[in-house]
Amino acid sequence: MSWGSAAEFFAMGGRGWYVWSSFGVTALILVGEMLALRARRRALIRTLREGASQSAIERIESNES
Amino acid sequence: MSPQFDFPMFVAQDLAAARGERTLFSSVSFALAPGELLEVTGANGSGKTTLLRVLCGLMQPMAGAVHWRGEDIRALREDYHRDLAYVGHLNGVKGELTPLENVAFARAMAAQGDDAASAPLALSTLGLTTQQQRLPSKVLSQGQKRRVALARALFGRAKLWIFDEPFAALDAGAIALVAERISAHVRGGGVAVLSSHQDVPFDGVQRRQLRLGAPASASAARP
Amino acid sequence: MIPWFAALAAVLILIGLYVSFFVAPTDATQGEVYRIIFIHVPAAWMSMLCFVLMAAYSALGLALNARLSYMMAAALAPTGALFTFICLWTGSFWGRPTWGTWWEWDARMTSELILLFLYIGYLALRGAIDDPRRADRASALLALVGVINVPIIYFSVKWWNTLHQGASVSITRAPSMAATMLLGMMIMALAFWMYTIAVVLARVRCEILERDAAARERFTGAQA
Amino acid sequence: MISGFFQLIKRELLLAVRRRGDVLSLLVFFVIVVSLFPFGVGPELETLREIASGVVWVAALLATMLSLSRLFANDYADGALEQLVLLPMPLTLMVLAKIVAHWLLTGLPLALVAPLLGLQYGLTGVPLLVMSLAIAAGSPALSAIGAIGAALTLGLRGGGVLLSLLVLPLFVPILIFGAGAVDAAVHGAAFGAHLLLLSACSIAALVLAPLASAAALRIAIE
Repeated sequence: MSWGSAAEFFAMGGRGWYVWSSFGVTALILVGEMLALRARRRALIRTLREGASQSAIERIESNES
Repeated sequence: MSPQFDFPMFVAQDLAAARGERTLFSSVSFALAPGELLEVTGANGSGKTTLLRVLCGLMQPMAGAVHWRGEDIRALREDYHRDLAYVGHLNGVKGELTPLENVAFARAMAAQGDDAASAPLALSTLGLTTQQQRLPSKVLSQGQKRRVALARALFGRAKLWIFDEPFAALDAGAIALVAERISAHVRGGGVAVLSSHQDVPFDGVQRRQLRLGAPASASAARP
Repeated sequence: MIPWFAALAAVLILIGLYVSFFVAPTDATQGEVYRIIFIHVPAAWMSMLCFVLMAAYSALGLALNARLSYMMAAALAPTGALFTFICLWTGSFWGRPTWGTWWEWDARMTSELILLFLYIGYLALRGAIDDPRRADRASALLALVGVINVPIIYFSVKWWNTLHQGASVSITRAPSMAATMLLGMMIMALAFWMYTIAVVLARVRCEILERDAAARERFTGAQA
Repeated sequence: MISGFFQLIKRELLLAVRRRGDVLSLLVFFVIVVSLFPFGVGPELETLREIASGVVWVAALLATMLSLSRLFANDYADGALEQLVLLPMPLTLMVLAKIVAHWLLTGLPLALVAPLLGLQYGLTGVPLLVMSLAIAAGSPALSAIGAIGAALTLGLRGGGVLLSLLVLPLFVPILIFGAGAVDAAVHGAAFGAHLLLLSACSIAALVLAPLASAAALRIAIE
């Protein structure tokens, strides 16, 4: 299946808008979920660092790798 | 089955419970033979109510087990309930029903259907006039509702009584009455566990204390 | 371990996209727009799989009273809900050019919608309970009740659908399944699966940290 | 054991008699909701006859839903629920008794009132009977599945909305078969299968739901 040109690829037989918005939304949701999780983890580490002694942080980061 | 007197009827083995993430008590143990009464004391929030709810199976302990006549209450379940009478903080009295109906219903459900007639007797001994016994319970005072709740338990045939602050909201007369009923029950070979803040005398009864809230593990000291 | 799954998911998604756009032929009737199927169907599979896994971990949790399996069930729920949403979104976007309607009351799509409600119910129940122990066990029970009802709902909707509209072409019974199309969907499904594992494990780790922090806060609070 | 089952149902009915307003308000809600639709859809009997089964059934669903919180909430508040759990009878049996009592106070009255509303929608004769039969056959399942939701959301903030969120998706099969039965009757088609399916759902629900509901109660009163 070869596409004539890049424009044709994006036009997607005139239905490009539907195809790309579907793929776009999916990508948005998947990446969004990953980022939200990472942010949540970073915030947790910060609260832990303030509340707890330094040793607890090393313990968490050590079992990270 | 005649109760053998030396055989410990009611045993708790290193019970532990928590509220949310906070441990309330841990390794609480005691063994009660027939004719013994255990008083659970401790400051507010030390877990007295939680312990009593664990003892009657309303709540799962985090660790440890409770045995009635040598068997874990989780296995016994309905059989255990047949021998148990529990009065908690909440009276369990339906406001729309009259005291008579409340006690009669409880009596019928506890498979002691025969003495539904004794409901008026139970209520009157606890100081509720016949006229009061016919009013919808919601019009009664807190103390009177407490008596209705106690009337349900004090005159049944249950061998094990677990009361959570039975004397709360009761006047001096009622307290003496209830204390007397409990002492008679224990003297008659029953077992009782109760928590209370007032130091109420139980004549002729071997009383044991369990202090909760002490940082180290609490164990039942013989008086 | 999580980075491994995340990397694997990324690689598989790339391969899947390549297959779906460059290997799969143009469809005779629907032209190019049918390519949405390469995310619509895997998302539907994943939404089902997550719910079943959630119920399995819930059953495990209730049986063994194991905190970790409750957490796994809790971690699966948001991802499953998102996949259901993706499936619904892509389904309606595919329906618009092909059938002219944004929402087609087709048996599969309707039961997917109800599955979304079940997910939302699960998340709402878990959110409404503060005590972690009760939250775990109550939501586990709901997941079990839900998983028993999903097949019943699916068959009753299918029965209702054929009753009112006759056997209309079902949206996911796409045109003749060329081998490459099936391959594309399989790869994407695998990719989504790897992605789910990575996200779920990461969320469980967060959950552990959170409960750890809450306990420590109370502990340090008590000491200060 | 069985006498306890009927004792509990007797008490529930006695309570309901003392609180007469509950059943009445349920029926009034049902009638009002069904009577609202013509204002939205227009009074032509043709269209009303078409949507009658769906409207009546959705209204019955919502009415049952609203009365579900009454199942355990009062007992939970005044401590009667604890006593219920500590009875020498299996909790599952007691929950079944509560569900049957709840059905007698919601499902049955709705089934009796429904034909009157059918008249309002231009239905006559057999469809009315089928409507009442369908609601009578399907509503036990509503009460049973609803009991699980009520037990799960006991004592939670936002209980009402949360309860509907949990329970309505599970009501969908009952709604489909129930409305299907009445719809078939309206169009003169065979409605026997629908009624059988409905009663099958109800029987299954009455057997399985008390188990889940009892477990949920044990979790809730902790």
